[in-house]
Amino acid sequence: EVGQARFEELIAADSRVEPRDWMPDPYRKTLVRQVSQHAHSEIIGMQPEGNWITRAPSLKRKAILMAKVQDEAGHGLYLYSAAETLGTSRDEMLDQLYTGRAKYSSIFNYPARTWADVGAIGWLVDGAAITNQVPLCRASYGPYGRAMVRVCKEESFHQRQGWEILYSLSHGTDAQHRMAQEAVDRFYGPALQMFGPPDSDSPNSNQSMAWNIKRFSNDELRQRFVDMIVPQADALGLTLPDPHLTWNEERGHYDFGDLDWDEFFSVLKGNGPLSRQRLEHYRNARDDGAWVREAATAYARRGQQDQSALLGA
Amino acid sequence: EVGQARFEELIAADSRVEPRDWMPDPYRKTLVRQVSQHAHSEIIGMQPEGNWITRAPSLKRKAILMAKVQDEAGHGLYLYSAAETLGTSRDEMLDQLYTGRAKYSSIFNYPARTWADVGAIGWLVDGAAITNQVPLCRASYGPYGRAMVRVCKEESFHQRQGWEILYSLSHGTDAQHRMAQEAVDRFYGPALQMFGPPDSDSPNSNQSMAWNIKRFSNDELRQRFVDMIVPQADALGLTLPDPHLTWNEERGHYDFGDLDWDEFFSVLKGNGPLSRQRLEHYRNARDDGAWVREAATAYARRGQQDQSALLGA
Amino acid sequence: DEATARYALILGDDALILAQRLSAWISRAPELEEDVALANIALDLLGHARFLLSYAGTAWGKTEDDLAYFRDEEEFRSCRLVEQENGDFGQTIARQLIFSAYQLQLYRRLVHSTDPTLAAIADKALKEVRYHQDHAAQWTLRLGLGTEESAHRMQAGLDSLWSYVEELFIDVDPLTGLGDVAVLPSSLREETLSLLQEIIEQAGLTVPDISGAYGSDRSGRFSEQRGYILTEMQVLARQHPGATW
Amino acid sequence: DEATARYALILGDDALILAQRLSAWISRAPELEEDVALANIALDLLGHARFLLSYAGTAWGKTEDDLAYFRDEEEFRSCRLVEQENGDFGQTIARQLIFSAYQLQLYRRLVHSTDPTLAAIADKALKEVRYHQDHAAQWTLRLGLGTEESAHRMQAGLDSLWSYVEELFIDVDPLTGLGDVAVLPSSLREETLSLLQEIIEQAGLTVPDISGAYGSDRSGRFSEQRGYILTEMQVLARQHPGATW
Repeated sequence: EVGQARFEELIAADSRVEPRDWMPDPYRKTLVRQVSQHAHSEIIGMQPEGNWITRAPSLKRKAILMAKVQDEAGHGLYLYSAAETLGTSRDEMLDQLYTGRAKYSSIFNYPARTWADVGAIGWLVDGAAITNQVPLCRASYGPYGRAMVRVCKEESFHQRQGWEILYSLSHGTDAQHRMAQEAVDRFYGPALQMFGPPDSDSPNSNQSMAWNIKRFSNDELRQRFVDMIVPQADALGLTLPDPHLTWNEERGHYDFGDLDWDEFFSVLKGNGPLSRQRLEHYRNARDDGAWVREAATAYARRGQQDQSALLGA
Repeated sequence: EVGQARFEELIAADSRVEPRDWMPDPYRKTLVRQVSQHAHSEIIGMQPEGNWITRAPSLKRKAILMAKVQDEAGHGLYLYSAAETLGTSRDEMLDQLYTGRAKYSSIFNYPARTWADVGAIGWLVDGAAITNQVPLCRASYGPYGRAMVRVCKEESFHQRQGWEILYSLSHGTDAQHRMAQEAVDRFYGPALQMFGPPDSDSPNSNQSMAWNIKRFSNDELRQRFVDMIVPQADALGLTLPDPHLTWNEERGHYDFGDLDWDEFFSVLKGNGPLSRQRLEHYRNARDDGAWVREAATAYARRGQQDQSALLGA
Repeated sequence: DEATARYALILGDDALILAQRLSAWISRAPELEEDVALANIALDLLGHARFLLSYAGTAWGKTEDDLAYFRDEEEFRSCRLVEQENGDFGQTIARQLIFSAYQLQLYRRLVHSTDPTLAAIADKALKEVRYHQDHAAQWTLRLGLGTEESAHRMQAGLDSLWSYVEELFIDVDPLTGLGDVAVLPSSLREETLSLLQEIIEQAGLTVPDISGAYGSDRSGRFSEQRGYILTEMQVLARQHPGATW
Repeated sequence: DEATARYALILGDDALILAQRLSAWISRAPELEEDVALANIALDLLGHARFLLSYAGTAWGKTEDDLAYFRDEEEFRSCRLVEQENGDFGQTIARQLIFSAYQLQLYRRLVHSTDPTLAAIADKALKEVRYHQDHAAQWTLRLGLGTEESAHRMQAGLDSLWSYVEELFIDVDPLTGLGDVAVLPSSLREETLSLLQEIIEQAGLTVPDISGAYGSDRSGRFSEQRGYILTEMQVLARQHPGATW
């Protein structure tokens, strides 16, 4: 009762809830689900771009890309840590990913087929992610909000790099320009869908808003993103593949066309172009590494025994 | 006693010894060693050329190369069968290869680094093999001699194809010509060493000659090979990398320079450029396939049980 | 004509990419007999691909090698099933099982094509594909009924590839307008799936309940593997443009 | 001058190829911390390679990318050790152990090079290589003293690579004439091998008794892997000659 009151006070004051604080079970569950999904997305998200590290077309781009994918592993690490403060272990969360019980952002079930896709992922996918995440820096759960601050700082850097890749391509040879345009054509729709289904179709949002986890609705964030990328696309010299995209003077926003929600729900259900491949890649890595993790554990135990022996002596 | 006499009679008459015939133990052992080494060479010999199947520069060449490497597997199969008639199982021989107790031709421990190497292997390595093998078609042990007849027919085809690869390269672009010449430069010496050490240094040969297994000495065969390839190299428009190569009117043969026997013995001892890699490739394939072989065995046993059940009914 | 050529390209690309994948098994098979068998199948498929690409090329004045080595990734028309990695032997057999069942039904019908060249190619290919299908079915039985591990791996192979099955039966662009020149993929669906079901169940395995993966226009837009396959296949030919071999 | 450039190329190619190999681990490591660690090491090596190739390029008016993407196989100067496949984690750690021990001794001495650029590069690289060496040594201990399987795999990794150790210490062509600009590889042999021996024995493993593989002039004549590495690394850049990225 005291805990409940204190929790409600914190939320009402828009303060942070910390791991030691009492919190309602559904709040905890919602957070574990959201934070671990976010962590999983970082891990699976290493694959599409990782796919291009060995083939990056210049050493500078190779270094930048390698650092970016490494950052994603790092984000995964501190998001899992944040989720662990809620009482679920990293192994348990990884196991949910391994067995396909956990979700991650559907966008990573699309292939990075060309080098330009690396640019489009940086610009559009990381761009959408930031739009989503900046408000999360103020999420009511302290460890999550603080992790997001770190994540957002790096993501905006990544978005900039993606934009630069596309800029070089767009202003390069005809073949490069074409590659860039095709990548944008392919990623535009799925990137807009990263904010989730339309508000009319998104049942869990209200509770998350009430808890100060979510701050804006899916459609609000989507609009914000569209408003951001339209001038950026202009600056790139690339076209966004939506004939309905026009400035609406009255609303002070860009109008845009309907998205293919059938595709979205089909991919969400696990029928993305590479859904199985992404999970199998992860599973193979985890299986192949099992003996290494066992060895590390055995070695650590040995070290403890050696220490105990020393202390006992 | 009767067997011994009969065996000596057969040898004296230059007839065939067959599996049912009595034969002295050292004869049997020599043959098992020689035939299984030959079979192993076919198996390991699939690797250097196999390395180029996926990268062959035209579909026609790809098909020819694939067929050739397949032939090598086939040669392995019937050579192991010939050796099995001497009472050693294929599994036992493969196990000797797996554990590094068996030898195979050192030439396959050299890399096939360029496409031209595929040509040089065909022309020089298969050429040397044929020179070695044609007399073996008359080997006193029947199954071996008959296997060699089949092998030789296909090998001469392979040599021709290798020569054609080099011919196209030699008469192609400058880069292609250079590639061909470099391949010949690299394979000439090792190919001449395929006949084994100089006669003065080859202790086992005499007994094999007396048994009608071997018909010519290492140096005789080497000379025969050199005499064959000199005009072929001319026709290719390529140079053999030996400044001492000259026609000796008196001998009616080509003279040629000394070979690097230090290299030969070093490679023979297992220090070839790819000695470890070849064996590991084979071991990995065998390990990876263990579960398949077990399944096939279990399934076959099951089939037998089903049959017994039927017969019992 | 161009539409027929584009149809031949679809068939040829499938055969070429699968031949390329299978050829990587040579010297790595579980036993020597399988080195020979997989090489045989790869050679057959490569042979079909050469006929089909040569025929397609006549529409554009191109050779089989022009089409195989100098088309870019997005110009290929292979399905994703044949582009999938070899994986272990179970996965390769699963791919063979699915693809050869489809191809068997396809060529059985294509022998009646009103295009005499396609009919002749199908006729030649048919008895070879029959062998491929038999080879895959036999191994499916051996693995499915062999050991616990082999059954597990064979099932995993099927599960891993099943989301690429539906793509085989999509009536993509040039096909619908070709009439009796071509065989509509959708018309092969039922009999192919029932052949597969029969073998899979006979092997004590389960037909996966997995829907088709999104994206099925054979454009390569949805594949990450095609690029790697072509990079390796084309590297040498492209290093020496205009050369003959 | 040209000799110094050719020396820088040797050092740069080793770093570049190893970075390329290691980068393939990213998203495939045994645990997330290792994805980060291996990416870190790969990034360090790539950084060294970029300095070294840029410096080498000044002798010929070429950029780091000219040298990385537009040299052919036989123009690279990497040693075979770094070209070997990643294998399992044990083999990768074995390669890291050997190569970082060699590189540590190398850069420790190269900081005193009379060539100020090389000395500065070595100075920057040295503390990173110290970390690489420590990372490899720690894992060697963990694997060697972890489980029976891990000890077996770590030993197999060492055995598999040991025949490429001697090549590191051969005083190939440009080196012998460079005086105090370069560090003679042969002069690093003893201390590198004794450092390796110490760690390997501390990990309960055995220093392999395996001689050097024939061929050690860094020409690539004796490698089958270099071609595959470069094919993948260079494919995109070569598809768009003259493009900027």
